[in-house]
Formats: sequence, C-alpha cells, structure tokens
Amino acid sequence: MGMQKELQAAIKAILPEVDCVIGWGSGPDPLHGAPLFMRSEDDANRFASGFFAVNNPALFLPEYKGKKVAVVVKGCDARSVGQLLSEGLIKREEVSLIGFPCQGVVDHDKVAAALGEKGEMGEVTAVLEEGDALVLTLRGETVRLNKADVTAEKCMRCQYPNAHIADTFVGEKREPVATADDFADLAVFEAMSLEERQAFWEKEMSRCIRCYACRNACPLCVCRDHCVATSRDPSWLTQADSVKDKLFFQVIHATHLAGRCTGCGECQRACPVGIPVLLLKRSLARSVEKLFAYRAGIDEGTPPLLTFTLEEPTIKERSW
Amino acid sequence: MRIGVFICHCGSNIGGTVDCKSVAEESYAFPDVVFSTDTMYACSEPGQQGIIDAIKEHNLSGVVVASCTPRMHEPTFRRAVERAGLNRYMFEMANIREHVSWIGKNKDANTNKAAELVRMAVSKLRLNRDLHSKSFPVTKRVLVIGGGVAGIQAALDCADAGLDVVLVEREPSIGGKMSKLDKTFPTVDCSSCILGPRMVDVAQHPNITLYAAAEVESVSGYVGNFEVTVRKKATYVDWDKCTGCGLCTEKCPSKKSFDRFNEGVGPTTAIIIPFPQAIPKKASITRDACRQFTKGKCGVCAKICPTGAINYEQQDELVSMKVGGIVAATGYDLMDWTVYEEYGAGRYPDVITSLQYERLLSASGPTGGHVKRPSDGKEPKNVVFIQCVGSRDVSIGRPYCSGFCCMYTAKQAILTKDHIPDSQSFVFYMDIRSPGKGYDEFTRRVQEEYGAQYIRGRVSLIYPKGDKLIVRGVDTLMGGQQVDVEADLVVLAVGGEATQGSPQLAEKLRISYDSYGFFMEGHPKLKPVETNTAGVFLAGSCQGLKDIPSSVAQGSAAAAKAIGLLSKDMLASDPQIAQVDMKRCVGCGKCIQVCPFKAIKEVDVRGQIKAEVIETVCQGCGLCNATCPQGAVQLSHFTDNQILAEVEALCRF
Amino acid sequence: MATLRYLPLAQVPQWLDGLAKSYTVFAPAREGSAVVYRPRAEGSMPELTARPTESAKHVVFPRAHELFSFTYKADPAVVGKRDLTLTQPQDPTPTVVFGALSCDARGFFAFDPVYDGCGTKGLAKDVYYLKRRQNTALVVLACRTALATCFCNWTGGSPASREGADVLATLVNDGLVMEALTPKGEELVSGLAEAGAEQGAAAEASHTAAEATMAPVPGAPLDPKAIADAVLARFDDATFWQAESAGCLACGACTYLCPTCYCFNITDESNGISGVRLRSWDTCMASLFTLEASGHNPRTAKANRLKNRVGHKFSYYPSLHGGRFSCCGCGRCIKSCPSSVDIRRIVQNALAAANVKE
Amino acid sequence: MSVLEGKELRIVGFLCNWCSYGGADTAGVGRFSQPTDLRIVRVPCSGRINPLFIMKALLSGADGVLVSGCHPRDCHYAEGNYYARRRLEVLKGLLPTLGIDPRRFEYTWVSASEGQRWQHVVDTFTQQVHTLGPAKRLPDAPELAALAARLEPLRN
Repeated sequence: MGMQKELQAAIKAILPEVDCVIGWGSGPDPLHGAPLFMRSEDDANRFASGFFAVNNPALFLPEYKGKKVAVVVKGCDARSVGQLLSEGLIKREEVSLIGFPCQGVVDHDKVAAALGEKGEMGEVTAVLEEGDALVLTLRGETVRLNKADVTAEKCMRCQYPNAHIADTFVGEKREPVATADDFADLAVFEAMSLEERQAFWEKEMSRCIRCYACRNACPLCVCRDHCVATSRDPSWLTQADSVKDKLFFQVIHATHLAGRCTGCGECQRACPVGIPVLLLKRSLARSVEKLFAYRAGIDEGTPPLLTFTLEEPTIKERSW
Repeated sequence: MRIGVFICHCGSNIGGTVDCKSVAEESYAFPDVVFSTDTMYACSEPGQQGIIDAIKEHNLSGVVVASCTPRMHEPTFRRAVERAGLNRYMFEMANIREHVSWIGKNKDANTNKAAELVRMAVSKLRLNRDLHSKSFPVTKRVLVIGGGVAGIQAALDCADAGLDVVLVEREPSIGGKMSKLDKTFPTVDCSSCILGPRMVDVAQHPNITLYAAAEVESVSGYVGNFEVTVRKKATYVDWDKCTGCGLCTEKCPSKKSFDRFNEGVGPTTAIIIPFPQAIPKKASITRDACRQFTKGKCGVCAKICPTGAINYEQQDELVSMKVGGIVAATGYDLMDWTVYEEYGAGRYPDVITSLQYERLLSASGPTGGHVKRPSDGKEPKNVVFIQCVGSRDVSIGRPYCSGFCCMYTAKQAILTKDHIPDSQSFVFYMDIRSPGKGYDEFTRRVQEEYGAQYIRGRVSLIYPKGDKLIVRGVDTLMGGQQVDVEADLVVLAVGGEATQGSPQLAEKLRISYDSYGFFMEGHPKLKPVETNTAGVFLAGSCQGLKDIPSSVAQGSAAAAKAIGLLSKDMLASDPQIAQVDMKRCVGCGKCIQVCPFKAIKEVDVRGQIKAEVIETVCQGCGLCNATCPQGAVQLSHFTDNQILAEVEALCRF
Repeated sequence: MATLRYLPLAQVPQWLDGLAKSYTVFAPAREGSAVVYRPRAEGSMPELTARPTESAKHVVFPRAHELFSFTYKADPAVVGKRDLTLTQPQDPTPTVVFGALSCDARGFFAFDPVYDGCGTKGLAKDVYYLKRRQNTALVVLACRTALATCFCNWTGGSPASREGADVLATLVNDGLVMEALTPKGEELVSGLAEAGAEQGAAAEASHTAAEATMAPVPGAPLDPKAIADAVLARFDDATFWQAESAGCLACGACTYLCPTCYCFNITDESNGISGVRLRSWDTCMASLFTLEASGHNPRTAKANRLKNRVGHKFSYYPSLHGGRFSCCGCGRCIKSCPSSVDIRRIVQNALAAANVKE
Repeated sequence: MSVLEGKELRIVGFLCNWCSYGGADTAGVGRFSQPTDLRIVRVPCSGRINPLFIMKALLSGADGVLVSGCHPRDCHYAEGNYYARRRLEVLKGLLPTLGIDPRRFEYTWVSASEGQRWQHVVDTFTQQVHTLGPAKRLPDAPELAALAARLEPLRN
C-alpha cells in the first residue's frame, strides 16, 4: 500500500491549490470502487487506488471548466485527458494531473463469471490482494482468484500504463504490457461471418434498455444533455423498443467517437446489461490508426476526421 | 400543411416513358397532399399559371413539381410560387426526366420510381420553412490584385463605372508581362504603344489607388465587405518625394544587379526604375545588390538625390482597407525550363527564353533593339525556335497547352526577319494552334512570306559545336528523319504556369485552384470569371493561360461582374445557410474547426461558449451540420430532418 | 396456509412448457454478463443462480408500447379530405413471470396507485397498465442470500416476502417448494405434487437463513416519516445535492432497472400517413425530462435531477400515497450504477444532516 | 410503394448538387440508360453527408447506398469532399463489424460533365448490389413491424 500513501500525500499537497481532486474511494461492496471528489484531508484519507479504481475520472473534467482541479489518472485516463485537451474541451492550465504506474484494474464481469455457482459478487464480504491473487470471502468461505484472470481486457493490451501526461508522477514507471495494439479482440469477433455478426448484434442489442449509461460514461461525449438520441429536431431515432434503433444509437455514438475514442472502455463497463459496445469503437479506432496513423489521446494534432490532406495515400478510392 | 403536386409530361420527354397520370393519382395519397394533377409543360406560361391558380384555389402552402432537373427550372418554379404568394422555399422538385424518363426503359419501373421521387420530395417539403434573405450594405470599392493587362483593364473599367479601385502590384511597376513584349500578334503593333497609355490612365485616374511593390497580406470578411490588408514592401525610396528623374540609377556604382524586367538579359543597377514607361515611375533599391546594405557603406544615391527621397531605414508598411469585391489578375510565370537536360539545362548562354528574346527585340531593351546573342554579342543568322517547352508534356507534369506560344513564336520569327533580313528561322513544333481572329493567317504568313522553316517534330538534343549550337530533332512529316540544324541562337517557347504564390493567394481568397495553381472559375462555361466564393472574380492568366485579347476581355468581364455586384447599395444573402440552435449548442467548436469559409465564430452567451453563423459569409455547404454531433447546427433547407425524411420515404414503413 | 407443492428442478422446464400453452411465460435468462427477463424459449431452464440484472417491470410496463396506431386515407372524391382511422392494439395475453424477485413483486405497489387513478374518484385509470397488471401472474423466487446492495428491509420487504406474489417458490435441495398465495397462483401450481413436511420446513429454514444475511436497517427501527422529512429538509441545500451527485453520470440505468420507476414519455412515430403513438420509459435523470414547451428547463443540473429521484422515492411519493416509499430496496440502482452512486448513503446523509441541524 | 417486386433492389444515392447531381443530369441528357433501382437524394455538398445518413438507410432496409461528390480539388466549397472522403472511408470500415457487407456502400467522384462515367458508376454499383442480393433487415419493434404490415395494402 505504499503507492496509496504516496498518492494520498500528493493529493494532500495539491489540495490547497485546487477546487477539488478527483480520484477513487470505496464503493458499496469490497469489489467496487467509486469516484471520489476530495476537498479536505479527511477526503484524501478515503482515497483508494488499485485494482478496483476502475472509473475514468477524466469524465468529470469538462464539468469543472473554469475551475482548477486535480485528477489522479491511470494511463488510460490520461489518454482521455489528452484527447480532451487536444480538442480544447478542457484547459491545460485548469487541470493538474497526478499519474502513477497502473497495474491494471478489475473486470467485474470476469469476477462474476469466475465465481459462477459459488455466489454472486454482492455476497462477497471481504477482498484481499495477495500478490497475483485475489482472495474473496463469501458465504463464509474463501475463494482465490488469479488476478490476471479477472483483469480488464484493456489492461491486457495496455501500452500506456504510466500516465503519459502528468504534472506529478508518483512511483516508478512500469513497463508497458504491450508495445502495439494488435486488435486481437476484433480478430476474435471477425472469425464470425457477416451474417453471424449481424445476428450477434441483433441478439446483444435486443436487451438494451436505452439507459444511455454507455454514452454518459464516455469521457469524450461532448453533447451530454443534448444528445440526438432523445431529440426530435433532429430526429434520428424513434422511441420504439427496436433493435434497429438501439443498434443505430451505438453506431451514432461510435461514429461520433471515430478518431477520438481512446478505448478506455467505460461505455462497455457502464452497460448494466453487459452489451459489448466497445467493439464498434475499437473497429473504428483500428481504421483510424491504419488510415491516419492516429491514436486518440496520444498523438497530437487535430483529430483526423476534423481535418484532411489533399492527397490521402492510404485511402484507396473506387477506381470506377 | 397543404401540398399540391404537379406531374409534368414535358411533352413526350417524360410522358413517353412515365405514366404521369398514375403518378399524380398515387401522389394524392402522400402525406399532406391535398391536390395532385398532371400537366403537359409545367414550365410553360399556362403550366405556371396552372400552379398559381391551384395554389390560390386550394389554399396550398407548398408545391412539388415533378419534371426536369432542379438545376434547370427550380428558379423558374420558385418565382411562380412566389407570385402566388408563397415563400419561394416552400417548393420542391422531383427530377423525373433526367433521372427517370430519359434513363429508364421500363415504363412500370419508371412510373414507380417517379412516384417514389415525388414521395421523397413531399416528405422533404413537409419540413420546409419560409426562408428570407437578409440584406446588408456593401463597400463600393474593388480590389484588383495584379497590374498586368488584365488587371489594368479591370481596374480602369471599374474606375470608369465610378467605383473606387485599389490596384495592388507585386513588382515596382504595373504592366505585367505585356510591358516586356516588343510587339504583339497578329497585328505586330508595338506593345508599349498600346499598353503605355492605359498604364498612364491608371496612374491618373482619380478613382484608382495604386500600390506597386505591394502584396496582399490577408483577406477576411465576405462579399460586399472584405477586409484586406496590403503589405507595401520597403523600396528604400520615399515615393512621395521621388520624381523619377533617374539620376540615382545613373550614378549607382553597383551595376551587376539582376535585371528582373529585362529577364536578366543584361545587368542593371541596384537602384532602378524598371523601364522608361514604368508606372509609377519611381526608383526602388534592390536590397541584395545595394552596397549600402551588403557592404554597409555607399550612400551614393542618397547623396545625389535632389529631393532626398532615399531612405535606407524604410520598413514594410501594412495598409488595411475594406472592399466590396475582389478581382484576382495575378497572371503567370514562365515555367523553369532548366529541367530540360536535352536543351542544356541553362548551360548554354545562347539558348534563351522567348521572353528574353522579346527584350532583345525591344527598342527599349538592353540592346536597344539590336538582336545580339548573349555569348558574344554577335548578330545571329540562324535562329531556331523550339515550341512546347514545358507545355503538353506529361513527363514533367505539364500536360496542358499554354495557348499563346505558337502565336508569339510566329511573331518572333517575323520580327527576326525584320531585324535581320538575311536571317533564317527554324521552328520545331508539335502542332500549330492558332484558333483566333486572324491567327491562322498569321502563322501562314510567317512561313509563306517570311520564309520561316517549320519542322514538325521534337528536339532531342542541343549541343555546342564551335560558336554554334547544333539542334537535333526529327521531322515527323519526313517519316521521322533526323534533322540537325546549325543555330546561332536558340529561342525556347517556354510555357507558362500559375504565378509564384498562387495557391497561397487562393487560400487567402478562399477560392479553389487546380493542381497547377491556376484559380478555378465558378463554372467552366457559364461562370468563367466568377469563383465559387461570392465577390471574388478572375481575370487573365491566373485562371488559365491566355493571350492578350482574352485577358483584356476577361478583365472587362470581371469588372462587369464587380460593377454589377456593387451597383446595389444592399446585397441579399442566400438564406440556405447554416443556423445554430443556441439551446442545443455545447460550444465544442468542431464546426468552427471545419468551416471552409470561417463563417462560424464563437460567441459568449451568458457565460457559455456558443457557435454563431455569420450569415453573409456562410456559403451553405453543410459541413458544419454533418460535423456537429448533437445536430445543433442545421443547414436551412437541407436539415437533418429533411434529409432523414427523404431517406425514410424510401427505407421506412 | 395454502398447500405447499413441490417441483423437482429437473421438471421445471417441462412445467413451464405446460404453462406456455395458456400463458406467455417470462423467465430469467442469462445473456452475456446480464440476466434478463425474456419470453422463455421452450424447453429451457431459467437462470436461478444469479439474480436478474433488470426488474420484471417491463412485462407489465413495456419499455415502449403502442397505445394505438393511426392512418390517414385520402378521399379521392373530395379534394384534401383525409379519413382518420385509429386502431387499438390487441389486449395483452395472460402472462406469467417465473422467477421474479420478491422486490420486483413489491415494486408494482408503487405503480398501482398511480395508474389506478390514485385511488381517487374521478381520476383516469390507465387501462394499458391495468390490463397487463391484471393479466400477469408473478411466481416469486425467494432469495436465499442478501447482496451487499440489498435493502428491501428498509422498505418493509424481506428476501422471501410474499407481498405481491401469486406464488412463492423456494429453492430447496434439488427442487422448488411452491406456495400459492392467490387464486391466480393456485391455478398455476394446482397440478403439482404436494410437498412433504421436510420440504416445507426446508423452505421455511431457507427464508430464515436468507433473512439472517440481510444487513440490519441502520438505526432501526426505521422511521419512514423521519426519512421523508429529512430528505425534504434538504430541498434547498444545493451543496448537499452537488456533493451527492458529484459522481453521478446522469444516465438512466438506475431508473430503468428500478422496479418502481414508472415515468414515461409519449411520442408519435409517423411517416405522415400513418403511425403509432408510443408510450416509452422516461427517466428523471435526463435533462429533457423536464424540458418545457417554452424551451425553459427547470432541472438542468444533474444535482437537481438526482434530488428529484431521491426526493420522489423517499418524500414526495410517500406524501401522496400513504407514506409508502416508491422504493422496494432491490438495490439494482446501486449494483448497476457505473459510478456506484448509493441511494442508501444519500438517505443516510440526509438523515445525518437533519440530526446535525436540529 | 415498395420496389418493383423481385426486379429492383432498394438503392439510395446521396449526390452533391454541383458535380455529381449534374453528372447524373448529364447522363440523362445524353440518354445513357441506367438501371432504375437508384433513388437520389440531392445535398449541397458531399461534406454535408453525415455518414449516419448512410447508416440510417442501411439499417432501415436499403440494399445499397451510393455517395458521389465532386472530384477532390473540385469541391464547390473547396474542402467538403476532402472531409467526406475521410469520413466515408472510415464508415466503410465499420460496416463489416456491424455484419453489413461493405460492398453495399460505395463512394465515388463524378463531375457534372461526366455523364458517361455516371452511367458506368450506376451500372456497376447496381450490379454489385444485385450480386449481393437483398440485405437482411434488422427487426423493427413489433409495433412498427405490425404497422408496416397493415400499411402494405395502402401501397398497392
């Protein structure tokens, strides 16, 4: 817990300079963290980093425009901040970043799957981290889980575990998990035929409840309360409970993020019914990286769909 | 809404392959349609009256005409519905001629398609709104960029029409390429004799402000009210004091300066008046050649100047002004012919450009009009002209014809004979292009009367032999036979290219340019001097290479457009522009980032950043609309909902 | 007490297939990481291990449903005349929800007074809701444990509450002990074999054990009036709601998963000639929820929206409906909240704030 | 008013007003016969085309979508088609992930003078879509599907 103490010290050091420090605290059960907004030393004492600090605090930054805030960021969170900065959605001088070497975060769906018949996550009364293992207590018994088995997918391919922009960096930088994104997740998906993929979306989207948690959890969604999903002017969607409309919303969200999505995965994590909505954005990110050699949040400059070049050597246009 | 639908037979043009009556019947079931009929010629006088009568009789609030392309008759029908008291934008067209009857053979399929196109038009019309132009005052001043013959013509025509004119010329004198020419084809009249008086007119015209040795620094604003900043480059001579007496140029000790006006045919002084007829006739110092600047001491001109006009401390000066219209007349440059290794790539002094030859021929040129070849000053006897140097050559990326070289080469061959009666001219050519009034007769005369020998073929090599140059080519009319000509002087008919800095100027003016840097006209046929940026017009070779008559004609044409534009006190804006729903705008700025016209600005609305469209700048492309994620920017008449309605008319229910 | 019946687990699919002859049967199904109520596929075994992610309310109150459809037909005889035809949707078919949770069943108690004319004479009854409600039988599966997010005991519930259920099913060993609680329920289970005394006792023991896993109500006994007052007392305390809503994303997951949230929107989806009038779920967590026709929106800040959600459940609704919370304590809003916003903590903080002030 | 049963497929075109719509007109003036499947939506500029219009069409039952604008550098608005090119290319990459055959969507450049080229484009694309056959449609919501069924008689 050295890291936690060091981060708390860094937070306390910056508290006097900022309106608040955004980080993580504990959630309603031992497996869940929650965003924490710290304004006092007491608040800072409740700061909890680590495996359960999953939320992307960059999400909240645009709300604090005009005020100076500090934010504790994982590598992926820093990417979101980077993208917000490059789009001018937040101001660099208003944000102070505290980085640290992220060791990866939990994927709750994986925990639930790993527990299986042993019980539900909500029955877990205690969690201990022992090296590479998580020791859970539930129904009076202990269950050991391999951390690697319940780590989020994005962490398994993480190239940027150390916040690439940080005003304060706590701890030693760690080696990245991967050197490039091989989009292996897409390859798995693409083993399906086109028909199977369409059937896949049909099935997955049919349980969407249109709560728009995916959208609201997205740190780069700019529209916020003015989303076209619920407007009549323009009216892109009906309010019918149809797979078509629900899938179309995912397409809207994904295309609005094309060249902007940093792959933080909050959309998918936020989905209460576990629809793999990140896939569409990953597909677009792959296209954008291939076509424009652009990685959102990392590469500087205008997002590729908001600019152009006279010649596009990577775009093969229709010869006819 | 009460919509009327009119299905036009266009005689048999549509009626022949579309069952117009059944389309009209089907249309009656479409949403909000309260009246539908078919008509023989909707655009005819009775056809239009029928629409007007129906609007009044059935109290229609919108009209769909299914007929030809809206690119043809949309304005016609808009005027018709307006005459009936509707807003002109409460009208839609379905193109069932060009897009249906003329391209489809199956009458059933055509009829079905026509009905669907009407359905789309109806669906869109239901969401149309009255649109109204805004009017705004204009600045009755024209900026003409470039003081060649096209720019001079445009400036004089505008000034004569009573407009204020600002003429900006990059060089220290106006006159452009024409002022360098000795004679002009096909009349062989003296270039400076016809241009000179016009240049003087410019200088003396009370409505014209001339900035020579100046360039356009920046342009903002929009049609009717552009904000222009001009950079007056330092000439180190106070032109208010300079009388153009020329004493300084006589006494200047630095005599090895490159003579830009004379195309480097001879050296000149560091302080110059470019040529005797220069307008303005003012001296300017070439900084790189001036000893005061290069060595830090000299000051001869300053000492000798009777009016004390020399000012070594002079700085560039920025002048800002407002203008209502802009004429770009920036002309052309010769391409860099030294890419041609086979012509010696510039190594042989006696291989010169056509423009250099003009200076050798000119009585006011460095040789006083005596043709002397550069290497030894001897009068050449055998002169070889090579055409299409840097024209029609795909291998160096110059596939276009420069248009004027055939004619000036013929002229130069004639002048050669006039200057040196015992000379012989040889012309290597690809094709002779002479499609102008009296042009073909001219190229015939040079061969028949002046004995110039025309050889159809390309030159593959020039090499020196003694004090001569051997020009090796083929004669394709002689079966590809190799021809070697012993030349005293070789004149290259070097093609033109858009003048240096054209793309940069185009960007400042927000007009398009082609891959060679020539500015794009609004329409190749119907808008030859307009651009797609309202209020910016083109004249002369900046739009594409052309000869003097065409340049002058364009100068007048551009002037006519500018005069027409500024003849009104107020201009009406096109209302089919983007609009921001302030309630929905989140101020993310993406629309501002992509707008090609800088037509959207950030505004502060009660502490919140919002986008605002500058109505008179917006051109209505809709890029912002497609960019705004929350759809807060909508292009009037092409809103998301309107396009979605068309899509849904085809793809939903 | 009604006769207890017993259904071996292995026979559950067969029994449900039998019910499907007369009812539309919804049952929990695992889809991805979620468990959702689906029209049951023939022969399938419902998910009985993990508790459903969503509540069963959409069976009675669909996410979007047709109130009627309309069609305009042009009259060729009279220029501009349109005949309007309205078509009512078909009546809902008798429906069974198998495997509802006791909190789901109790959740409908928040709906009933609202859609039944508030029990007040003269107020319109919502036939769309009432028809479905009357047509739906709930087979409640008793919870065997409480989750960290469960707080049904705050609202008068318990893991094996019989309130609102037509049948209470309790998982014992390898079968279900079924207790019919209403005539509708009796009709469903009457064909099953009687349970043995041991099985009955095991069911009872399971209920007791489940009860024991429930976290006690803080500061018990809970005083609903005190809570309602405490929440209301914070009405003008902007700082309080800003702090509580700091992590809130203002998405609608909590309200859409909630068994008691009953708000809706009505839209016409039309192509101009024909269309449907849809009633679809709405959420007070969305800004548009309170957008007025004038363009004014009184509740744009998410703090105010969260205040409404909590205030409505624990103060405004109880003040209209006999003190009953419009919350059944299922905890789904906490469990599925991407930001782990905990409605219990907000209520407790409101209570604490009230105690400090007074 | 469905497409001619069994003969036509549903193909939606989005054409810029200045170049491609004019090119289609030129094709008409030249009587260059074309398949009748295509229905054209006129927009001012290819830059106006939100890729989501294409998705809307494809998800709502279009079997093919064709976009055509001015050639690069020829845009009436100077830059619209440059943006369109990027956005449409990226969209095309997304289609397979949605299970939609990317050959159901093409974009191209046709100038107002290129009537013959337009004919070729329409021929080629229509044939391409016919080779793929009708697209599988995503299910509508039950109430909308039922409505669509009830409307069928109205169309004939």
